Amino acid sequence: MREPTPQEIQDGAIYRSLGLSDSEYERVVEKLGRLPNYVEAGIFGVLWSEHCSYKSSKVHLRRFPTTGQQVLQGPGENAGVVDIGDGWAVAFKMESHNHPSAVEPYQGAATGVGGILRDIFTMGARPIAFLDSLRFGPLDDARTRYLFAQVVAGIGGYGNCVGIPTVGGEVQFSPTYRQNPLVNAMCVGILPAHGIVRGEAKGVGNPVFVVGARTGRDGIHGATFASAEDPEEKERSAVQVGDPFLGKLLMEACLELIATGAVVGIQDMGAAGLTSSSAEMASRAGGGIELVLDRVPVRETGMTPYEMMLSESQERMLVVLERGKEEAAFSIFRRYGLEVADVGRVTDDGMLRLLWHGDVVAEVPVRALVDEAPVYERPVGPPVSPKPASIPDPSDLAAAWLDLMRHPNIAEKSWVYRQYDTMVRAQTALGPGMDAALVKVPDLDKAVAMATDGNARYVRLNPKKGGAIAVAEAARNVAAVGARPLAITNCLNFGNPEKPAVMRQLSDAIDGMAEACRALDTPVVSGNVSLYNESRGQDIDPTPIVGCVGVLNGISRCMPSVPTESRGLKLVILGS
Amino acid sequence: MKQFEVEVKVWLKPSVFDPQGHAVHGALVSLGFDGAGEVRIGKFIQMTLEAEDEQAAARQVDDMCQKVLANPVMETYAFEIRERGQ
Amino acid sequence: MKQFEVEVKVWLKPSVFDPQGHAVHGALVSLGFDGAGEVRIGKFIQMTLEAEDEQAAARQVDDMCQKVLANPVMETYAFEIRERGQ
Amino acid sequence: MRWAVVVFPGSNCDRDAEQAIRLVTGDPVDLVWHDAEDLSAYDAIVLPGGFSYGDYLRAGAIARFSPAVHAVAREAERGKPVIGICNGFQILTEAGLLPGALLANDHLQFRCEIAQLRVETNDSPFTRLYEPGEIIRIPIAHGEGRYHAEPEVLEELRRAGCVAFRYVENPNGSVDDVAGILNARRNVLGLMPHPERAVIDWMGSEDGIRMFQSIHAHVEEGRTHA
Ligand SMILES: Nc1ncnc2c1ncn2[C@@H]1O[C@H](COP(=O)(O)OP(=O)(O)O)[C@@H](O)[C@H]1O
Repeated sequence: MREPTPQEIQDGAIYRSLGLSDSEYERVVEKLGRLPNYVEAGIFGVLWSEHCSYKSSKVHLRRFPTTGQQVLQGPGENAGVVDIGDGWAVAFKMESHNHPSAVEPYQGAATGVGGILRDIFTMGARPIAFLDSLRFGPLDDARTRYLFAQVVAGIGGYGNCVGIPTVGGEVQFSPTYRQNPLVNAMCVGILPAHGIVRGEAKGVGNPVFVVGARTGRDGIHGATFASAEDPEEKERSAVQVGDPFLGKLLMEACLELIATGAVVGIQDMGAAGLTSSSAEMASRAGGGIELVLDRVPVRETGMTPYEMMLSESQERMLVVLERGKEEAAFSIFRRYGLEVADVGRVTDDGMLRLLWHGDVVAEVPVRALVDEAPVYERPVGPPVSPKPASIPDPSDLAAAWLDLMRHPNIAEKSWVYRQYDTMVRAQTALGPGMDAALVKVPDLDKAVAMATDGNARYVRLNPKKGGAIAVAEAARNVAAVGARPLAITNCLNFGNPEKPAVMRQLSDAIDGMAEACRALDTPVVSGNVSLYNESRGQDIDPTPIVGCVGVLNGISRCMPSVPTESRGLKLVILGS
Repeated sequence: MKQFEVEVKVWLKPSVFDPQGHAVHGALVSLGFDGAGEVRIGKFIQMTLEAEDEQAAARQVDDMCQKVLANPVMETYAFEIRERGQ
Repeated sequence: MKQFEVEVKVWLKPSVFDPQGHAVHGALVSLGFDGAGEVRIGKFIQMTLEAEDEQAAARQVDDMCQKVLANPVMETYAFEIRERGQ
Repeated sequence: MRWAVVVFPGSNCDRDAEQAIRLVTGDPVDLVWHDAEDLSAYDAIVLPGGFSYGDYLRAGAIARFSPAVHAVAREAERGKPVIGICNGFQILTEAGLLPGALLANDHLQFRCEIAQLRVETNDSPFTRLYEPGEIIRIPIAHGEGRYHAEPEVLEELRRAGCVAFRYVENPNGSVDDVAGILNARRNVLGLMPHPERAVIDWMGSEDGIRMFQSIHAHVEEGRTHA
């Protein structure tokens, strides 16, 4: 397949199939001062996508409180970090994998877990726990049962194998998610408070490495295959397959490497792989980066620069090492049987430059790609307050109670969590089934508490209050096991942002969450936005999920939700 | 009605990464089977089937593959049918 | 050296219960494939192999099966070898 | 005495085992990489849980070719206690150091919970501090824990008293409720449950403590008698 020329991209509006709107394309041309070639247009397309640039949500996210005494790293890095005292800190983040999970539920969920895991250990933190927040349609539907079973198996499949316990989460069923399930995964890790590693490509001349899996054609967006005759050809290119075994080796090797002090910057190659990792690392350092694509280890023959830059092959990292310390790094990777390739170097000219067969095949300013990505103030509709459905008083209270207890949203969730290894690492003091999970910090009399919560029905009825309730509930659950809530992460799962009504939900929910965060002194240190959760024009109910992390000093002060001896105890209701 | 023996092979499409095959390849090479190239691991399904005739059996098996035995998002399949006792 | 394409089938011995085959059988019947009898699920392994000649290739594959690809406690295997491009 | 915990690529309960041994016995423990060819310096060897080589193909199938497993076989031959936990059990059966095989759970799901086990014998270096018939609570966490052996093999295990633990409620379809077995010489134990996850009160059970104490006592006694 011949790649279209810059002129053809413009004349045939081919940029649209690469994810750029007409005005965005014009903006690219303006930034470059010339027409972008195919690789360049593809790079702008992914980096300016909603997923990478947060172009619709950015202006609203700024209203979250993100600072506090406890915050060591706020939003903008691979994960947020908070201080838990005694020289230790916790890194955590939540991420969505909704769309991939709808296409291939096992792999979609598994690669979601793998991705969030890498975000945590790139901070220099040893991962200690996963949580998962899931939403599906009602279970009376065979397709839903399949999605549910496969998603749970996929989360377990990855988490169990890498040896990080899945200690909590939630799952709810509602018709609003029938065509659009939600799969949000959170990972928590611990690190020395002074040991934070950032995703920065610093130090002109430092070498840049690709570590881990080889690059294949997985996850390259339909565009490349658009001309293929076989319609399935398009489909298959989207499926990414996770390799938890390799993920585990990569984690151990990277943590060992970081401990040597040789790492200048490190980042997971997540969405948009090599493109986003290289551009973002260069952007954070305020410099440039040059990659020689011929040196990227590939899994398939005949891969083009475009395909290499956009591949979403899993279990790959981009690492900038301090010059002269390469040998130590290589010996670590060799021991774990991992492939390492020197693919480029850090520059100071502010450009992302790609070389291929000796030619420059792309040369674009990093600032234009990342910092100057479009930001939209999308129209926000008027507030709506849908009338709550009126529910008649049940005639038979006992039967109604049983119906409630039977409902999958309320019934106990052990069918889910007994498929997860909840105890590996042997630090789980409270696993699933409690208000919050509690995971010990090895060798310290200290534990990290964590919980995820969100209730879309509340948010639909009143986005602001619903958002606030999600934060309050997660914080309350953390407090209920005896821990002090410190900060939150979140995943904002909403519908189509081009609809003013959806933007109103998003904006108000953020305001409500922000207000609760300020009141509880639990700033937002990381998060993720998933928009366009819709099918056939129908948006999902607004579903912000909150993950709260807290600290408990003194493991003996841990409060299980169920007293071991209950007879004769008094029952008290606290609050209004 | 006739009895058939069915053998179905299911394998991953070429562009889908196969971590299992990858690990097994590594093991084979480290055991000294240097000549081993790419390894891909799929499923081998054996089944008995009652059907009118071979054509009806083939139609059913193809249907089964598409619906249950293979995952069309990632896999391809092929099958063989033999009448029992033949 | 010649290039061979190898296909290995590995399946459970009859005395070993196969829950996956059992579950798939249940799924098939519930979808209306009433004629489906017992279902057994094994592995289908594809590999490329470089060897002197077909005999050498067969010897190697048999060795691989006995050592790695199948576990004789519970499995049986069979394989086919084809020279590439033939 | 000195313990070795063998670490394979993909092991993930290696540090857990190390933590439990240190805590329970106070003995020195080395995490030994799978390429170690000589384990003669150790008095007891642990093959920990996890997913060695991703458990691809079959659990334990690839790990059994590691140099360390050959070394384990040699030390077992010399009568040293070897314990394979979960993935370690799978590796021991794949390596032929224990009879039978471990297959996918009959319900096809991974299962993690605290299981009740009946101690079937205390005539072994691993169980001497338990009472025969005693019920203990030890966590399980596996997807491929269904023990399988041909009838004559099973009969021999029973006859020789080599079934060390049985599940009170079979969680995976294991034949004869087998949770752990000994080799004929009784110095190699393989079990699916994780004793290293039951050694501190907040873990939900402390019934694993005596397993590590048993091994420690066995080795130290052998030493004073030698
Ligand atoms: N998807 C899941 N993954 C892990 N644990 C879960 C999941 N869903 C529910 N749980 C666990 O089950 C328990 C009860 O869940 P849930 O019914 O949502 O409780 P609540 O309404 O009190 O939050 C919680 O402790 C939670 O951690």
